[in-house]
Amino acid sequence: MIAGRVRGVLRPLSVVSIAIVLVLLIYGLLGYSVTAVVDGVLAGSVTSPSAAEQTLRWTVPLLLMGLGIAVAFKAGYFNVGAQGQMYVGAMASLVVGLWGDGRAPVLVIPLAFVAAVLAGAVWSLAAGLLRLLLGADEVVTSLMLNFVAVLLLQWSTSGPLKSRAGTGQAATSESIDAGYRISTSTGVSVPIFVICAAAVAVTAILVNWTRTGLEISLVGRNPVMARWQGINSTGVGLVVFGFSGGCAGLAGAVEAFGPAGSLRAGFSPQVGFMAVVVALVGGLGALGVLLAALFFGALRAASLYLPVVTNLPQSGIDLLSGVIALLITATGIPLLRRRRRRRRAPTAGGTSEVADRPVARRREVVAR
Amino acid sequence: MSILDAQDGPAGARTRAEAAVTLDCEDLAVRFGSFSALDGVSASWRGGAVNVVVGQNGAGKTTLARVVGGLQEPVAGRVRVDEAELPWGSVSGARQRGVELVHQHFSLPREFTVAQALELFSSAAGAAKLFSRRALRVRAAAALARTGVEVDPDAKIGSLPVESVQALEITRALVSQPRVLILDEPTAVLPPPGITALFERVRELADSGICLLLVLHKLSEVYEIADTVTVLRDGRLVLPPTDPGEVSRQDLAELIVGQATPDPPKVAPPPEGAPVVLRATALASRASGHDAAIDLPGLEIAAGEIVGIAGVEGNGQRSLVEALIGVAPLDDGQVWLDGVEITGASVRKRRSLGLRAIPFDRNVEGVSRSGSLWENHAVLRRSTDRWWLARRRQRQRCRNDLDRWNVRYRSEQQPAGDLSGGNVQKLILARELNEGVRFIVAAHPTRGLDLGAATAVRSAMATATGSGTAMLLVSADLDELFLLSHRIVVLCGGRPTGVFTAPFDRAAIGWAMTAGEPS
Amino acid sequence: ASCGRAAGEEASSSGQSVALVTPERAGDGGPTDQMLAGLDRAKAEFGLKTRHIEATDTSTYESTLRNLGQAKLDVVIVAYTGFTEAITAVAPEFPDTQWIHLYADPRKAELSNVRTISYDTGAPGFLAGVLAATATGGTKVGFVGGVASPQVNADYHAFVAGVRATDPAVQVLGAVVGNWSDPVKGQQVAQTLLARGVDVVLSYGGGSSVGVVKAARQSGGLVITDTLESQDGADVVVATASQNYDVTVYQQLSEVQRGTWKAGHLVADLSNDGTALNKAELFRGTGAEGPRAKLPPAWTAVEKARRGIVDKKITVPFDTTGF
Amino acid sequence: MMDLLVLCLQAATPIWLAALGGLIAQRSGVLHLGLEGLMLSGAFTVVAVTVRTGSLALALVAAIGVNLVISVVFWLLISQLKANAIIVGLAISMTAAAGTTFALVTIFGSQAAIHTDAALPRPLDLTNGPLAPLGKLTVLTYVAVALTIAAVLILTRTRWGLRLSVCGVDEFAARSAGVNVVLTRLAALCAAGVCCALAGTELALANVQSFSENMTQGRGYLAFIAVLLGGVSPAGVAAASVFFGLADGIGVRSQLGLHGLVPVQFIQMLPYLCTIGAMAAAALINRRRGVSPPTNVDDLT
Ligand SMILES: Nc1ncnc2c1ncn2[C@@H]1O[C@H](COP(=O)(O)OP(=O)(O)OP(=O)(O)O)[C@@H](O)[C@H]1O
Ligand SMILES: Nc1ncnc2c1ncn2[C@@H]1O[C@H](COP(=O)(O)OP(=O)(O)OP(=O)(O)O)[C@@H](O)[C@H]1O
Ligand SMILES: [Mg+2]
Ligand SMILES: [Mg+2]
Repeated sequence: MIAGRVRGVLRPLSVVSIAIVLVLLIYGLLGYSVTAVVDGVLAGSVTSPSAAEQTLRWTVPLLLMGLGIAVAFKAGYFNVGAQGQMYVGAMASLVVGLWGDGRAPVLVIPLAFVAAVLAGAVWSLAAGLLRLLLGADEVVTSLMLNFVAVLLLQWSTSGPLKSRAGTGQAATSESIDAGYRISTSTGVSVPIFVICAAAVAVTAILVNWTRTGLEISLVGRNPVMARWQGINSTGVGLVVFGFSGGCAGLAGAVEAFGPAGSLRAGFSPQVGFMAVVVALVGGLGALGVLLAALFFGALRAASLYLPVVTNLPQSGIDLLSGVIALLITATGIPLLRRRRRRRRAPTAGGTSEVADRPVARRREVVAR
Repeated sequence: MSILDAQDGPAGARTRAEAAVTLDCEDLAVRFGSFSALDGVSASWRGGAVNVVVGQNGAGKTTLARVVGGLQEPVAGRVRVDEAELPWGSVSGARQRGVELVHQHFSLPREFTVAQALELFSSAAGAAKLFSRRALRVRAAAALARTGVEVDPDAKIGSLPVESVQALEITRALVSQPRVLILDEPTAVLPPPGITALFERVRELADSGICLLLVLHKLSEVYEIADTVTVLRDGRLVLPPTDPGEVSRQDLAELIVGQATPDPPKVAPPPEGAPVVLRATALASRASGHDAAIDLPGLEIAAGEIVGIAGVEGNGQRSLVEALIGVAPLDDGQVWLDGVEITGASVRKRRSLGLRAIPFDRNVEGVSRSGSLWENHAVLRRSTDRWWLARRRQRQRCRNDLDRWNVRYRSEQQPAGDLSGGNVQKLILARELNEGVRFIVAAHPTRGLDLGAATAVRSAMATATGSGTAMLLVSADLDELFLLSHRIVVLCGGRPTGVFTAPFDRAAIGWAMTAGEPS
Repeated sequence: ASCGRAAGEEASSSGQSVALVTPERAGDGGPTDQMLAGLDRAKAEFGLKTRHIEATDTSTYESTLRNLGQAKLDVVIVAYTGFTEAITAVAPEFPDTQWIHLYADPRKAELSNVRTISYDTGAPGFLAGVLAATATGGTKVGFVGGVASPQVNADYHAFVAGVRATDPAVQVLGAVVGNWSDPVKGQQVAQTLLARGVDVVLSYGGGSSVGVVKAARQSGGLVITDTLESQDGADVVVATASQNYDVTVYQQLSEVQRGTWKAGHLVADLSNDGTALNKAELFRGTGAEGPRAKLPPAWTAVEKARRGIVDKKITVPFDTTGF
Repeated sequence: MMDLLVLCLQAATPIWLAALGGLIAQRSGVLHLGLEGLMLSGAFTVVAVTVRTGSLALALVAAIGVNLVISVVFWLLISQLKANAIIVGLAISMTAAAGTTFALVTIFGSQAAIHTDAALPRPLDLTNGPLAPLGKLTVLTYVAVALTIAAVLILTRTRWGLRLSVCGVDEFAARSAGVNVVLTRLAALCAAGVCCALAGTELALANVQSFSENMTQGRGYLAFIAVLLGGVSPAGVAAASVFFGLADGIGVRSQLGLHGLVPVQFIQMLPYLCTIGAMAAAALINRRRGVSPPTNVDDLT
């Protein structure tokens, strides 16, 4: 048990180390300073308070979106629309925030967050309903809705919500009243922590400690059995799509009311995609997602800091994140297994040769 | 016409002794983690005979079959066919040397058509050669004709009834002219006439010199067909291949179970004046998959009563069960449970009123194979359950129930797919036959279960009805129906063609099962 | 490799440290490359330590600027109005750093360590309209934008105004690629325009402009771009309508060196060569027949319009609404 | 009209070629999200090698070689090291985007686009007549058509195809039939790598004859979507790819047509909304025919 835990920690650590060594080797061969890169990674993500602050700032959106994605994946729904759901959530909260116009923050802020969660959920349910009612593949529909949301944000920030400050050449929205902001531009504050802690707790409770959580995981694994057990799969599906969209919408509101204070066209373009990685690396569990989000948040902070202290081109830094993502889910099985063990080996431990998991999106039974 | 005539051609004339193949296993060992599924199994089976392998659920029969078939790599040991050693864990290697394995859980892809599936398993040369659709169909039709299976070559496997799939599995194994043929529990899903037909075929195959290995559970079947019988227990060989004439039924049963076999269950006499638990009028529902639509004038089951449904598979059993459970809608008719109308009620509502189900296919409708035991157990909501999930209590409850049912498991956290089929069935029973049960719909509850397990399951069902539960028992096993039922309704083409009360008349029931059909 | 300089080496050099932060990537020959050109010139001349940072994600602006402040850079140059909020938030935290904001709006409340420079971008677009409308051999000219942003909209409207002022009969077909760095799509968009009879195109497409140039080479047409000239487009690119960022960057850095730099606002326009419609030096003229013949009179018209704008006889509209 | 068709085919070809690769991979049971990265590495290699050597043939061989290496790494990671296929696919796309740009900087000294004179052959030379625009199509468009037909034949009319497909629908059946699932997936991934090399070649050399960083701009993901939209069948994949090409072509036209009436962003949304509509329609048709939707992530963790 304990050995398993230790291995659970050591494995990702060793994988990350391998990835870093691999990339450092490339840097070294090309003549970049390896020590500067290592220093930069640490200085940018952990070793100073401001670096830690940066890490947390980038953890928050990954965490909130990753939690929602994890729940959806657990139920067997490949909802990859978090990016778009975050955008519509952010827009909804911004509209409420601008409407607030001096009204009491205790009224406006909660209203804005509720609006964001609802907007995200609605955006997600658009794909969800098509899936649940018609069986339309939600990968396709949720991804397409991302593109639509990107354009909606682009339109609103250069149209109805556009900032009237200055000459207005940037596709930036009006700013939210400073009184409504829940953090400064550092993006780290007590309210944001409370929101994150609540999100982790709600997800953990939903998944582990409620019947709905049990139903979510069983519907995802075997929908036929779920039907025979009287589980309302459509209902569970609605909850799941709504929850994951709501989480992403919440992330959008935190961004708008927290570090950003206003919206810009195409902000955080990669975060939805990284959140999928975070959810999967986190093993679709609340705590796992928290750890994975912290890790990828730190990586993001580091990669923003590196160009300040090294001469590496941005692409060289992106290479590091790519290689880490490439290896992060590899389990430490030695590459060269002995195919033909000596006959009558006295000791054992063999499993079937092709014990690999099927990688296709298939349920354990095909729905009838 | 012999099935092998067409394939063997001139060689079909060879005598049994000449053609006889031998299969030798030496010191086979298979381990899953620290668990030994097979341990030092050595045995030698000769062709030309029907070799039967028996053993409790989880004894290692399937594992043995898989090792020989190349699907499972052993940690030690060797397998030889006619002195030629098989490579470890290579299905294609085993198939090249003439070993074919027919799984109990079918291996034909549901998404393929019959013709495509047969082509997939073909071992003829020219895998890259283009074929026309017609050639494919003609080839499949020829193979089907040889084995006397009547299905449309263009039908999807998934749309066929189990019997046909079973027959197809054997057809696809025979297409490549096997020298060793292993059938893992081929009788489990077959109705009695199907078993008779299968045994005829098996006998013919054995006569042609093939080395046949047959995994069976029912002793009556063993004595009916076996030339040799081999017994596995807990992964060890406890009886090397032996002429069944040399072992008494009693001894064989003890060898299998490791102790004296339990007594058959005592079913309480049919209740007098007990309240009606399930009442249905004029039931009509659409066909479910390949199963017939049902048209049932009425059905009443009283507390403590067991009503058996007999019939050849595909005659409305599934439609009836699905309609009662509520997973398929009714077209017409009304249903009451304990006086409460449940005609249009949801599955959940029905379950909360005490309706329980033992489904047809435990791996599909019964459990989530990747879900843990306790999750599979906790999924049934009890009256005391709230919206939250008391994990610790649920796990405790699961352990208690599993222990009470003598399920062989390591931990309640292991996935249900790790259990052997018999133990999965017990897990389902442990879940369903629990507090609040009023009416049980049991479909083939002992299918694939070993002697001891089957008896235990039957006893448990008898006990449950003894305390006032009503039961509808669907079974392909007439002996089981006779043993448990108070009344038997025979379904044919979705209509009741006879209602019988004990003592049952086997001939009359058999006649009713085929009534209304041309042949 | 040329880029393989270690951080350790740099620490030994004594010059000031300067960072340039741009939201667009380098390499498309566009504004970013111009700024880099100015930076490189200043670096060679004053022995600066320079760094270029691509902040392609708008949500990272603050983080990036804060990182630079914490790294105690002497001068930070950022480009475009998108950085306004970020600078407002970060610059006061790092008073020792001198911040230069290119392509910025004048600030209401000036910051003591920030200089903003705005460009009269409409003028080059207007002049491009004049050039296109005079040179066209038909009645249609085209505009290709990268993404439909307020900035692109403003450029479009200026271009249209230039065309209208020259020849009201000439029609403008405008489209956006939807992406700043998709040359393939840019080629397809331009091909559609050219197939509809357009023979002169103003391409404000960033990296996508590469595709516009290719389409013009394939189907015959002339292009005005906002990118640096390159051999590759030499036969079709007649002019570059741009802000002379290289000049600005170099001038600002030399002011910093001389100690004459001060906070405040500066306007770069046609009159001080901050913006211009430049004749393409490399233009070999193998593009469309009709327009090529009309180029000399077109340049005359452009010069006239330029003077008109400088003398404030012509006002270039500024309109950021969509097109 | 002919112009529009040719424009659509030109836009569709890179997606189409990559989608054929994705189709083969998905048939073998691997969800291939690395198409984007493989397309990009193919495009870069082809352009870089033609710039340095001037030989198109050599460049093509190099691009295919590079993609085969990446595909083998993909396979090693998911089948030998049991890494999650979706993450590895996404990571390959991320790594390729960073890697090609890094290589661009390292080899050519700057991030600027590199241009080449190498051009793909255009087999039809119809200088006049109504079909003249067809002359603009490169040989790879015809290759895409040929590969689609080949895929139809191989997948449905050879035992090879059946053995490949069974790996994706029923692994247990595959193993029972003696199919080496792991090696089949290797072969399928390699085929996908080759298809993506061709897709990258078309993208870079058909019209723009240059490589600029991240020039695929999501076309690889569209190819992945085309596989799903096309119901994992060659004809469906071809139709879906052409649909995306058409959406591109019509998008530009409607921008010009609806000029000033609707904000351009709403016009740009149309292809995406149409895709959603097409997916819903396909689902309805499948439901009529009794085909169930294939979705699950049970085995992801
Ligand atoms: N993949 C696996 N992982 C772990 N344990 C397994 C696995 N496969 C089988 N087992 C275990 O090995 C034992 C032998 O299984 P096997 O399927 O051979 O039994 P069997 O004799 O066929 O039983 P039955 O009569 O139920 O068919 C069982 O206890 C089973 O739980
Ligand atoms: N539907 C299925 N899909 C995939 N694998 C299966 C399926 N059913 C069984 N298996 C595999 O077969 C192994 C043995 O399980 P199986 O159900 O055959 O047990 P069994 O003991 O033979 O069942 P039964 O008692 O019904 O004969 C399991 O461990 C599992 O690996
Ligand atoms: Mg078994
Ligand atoms: Mg069994």
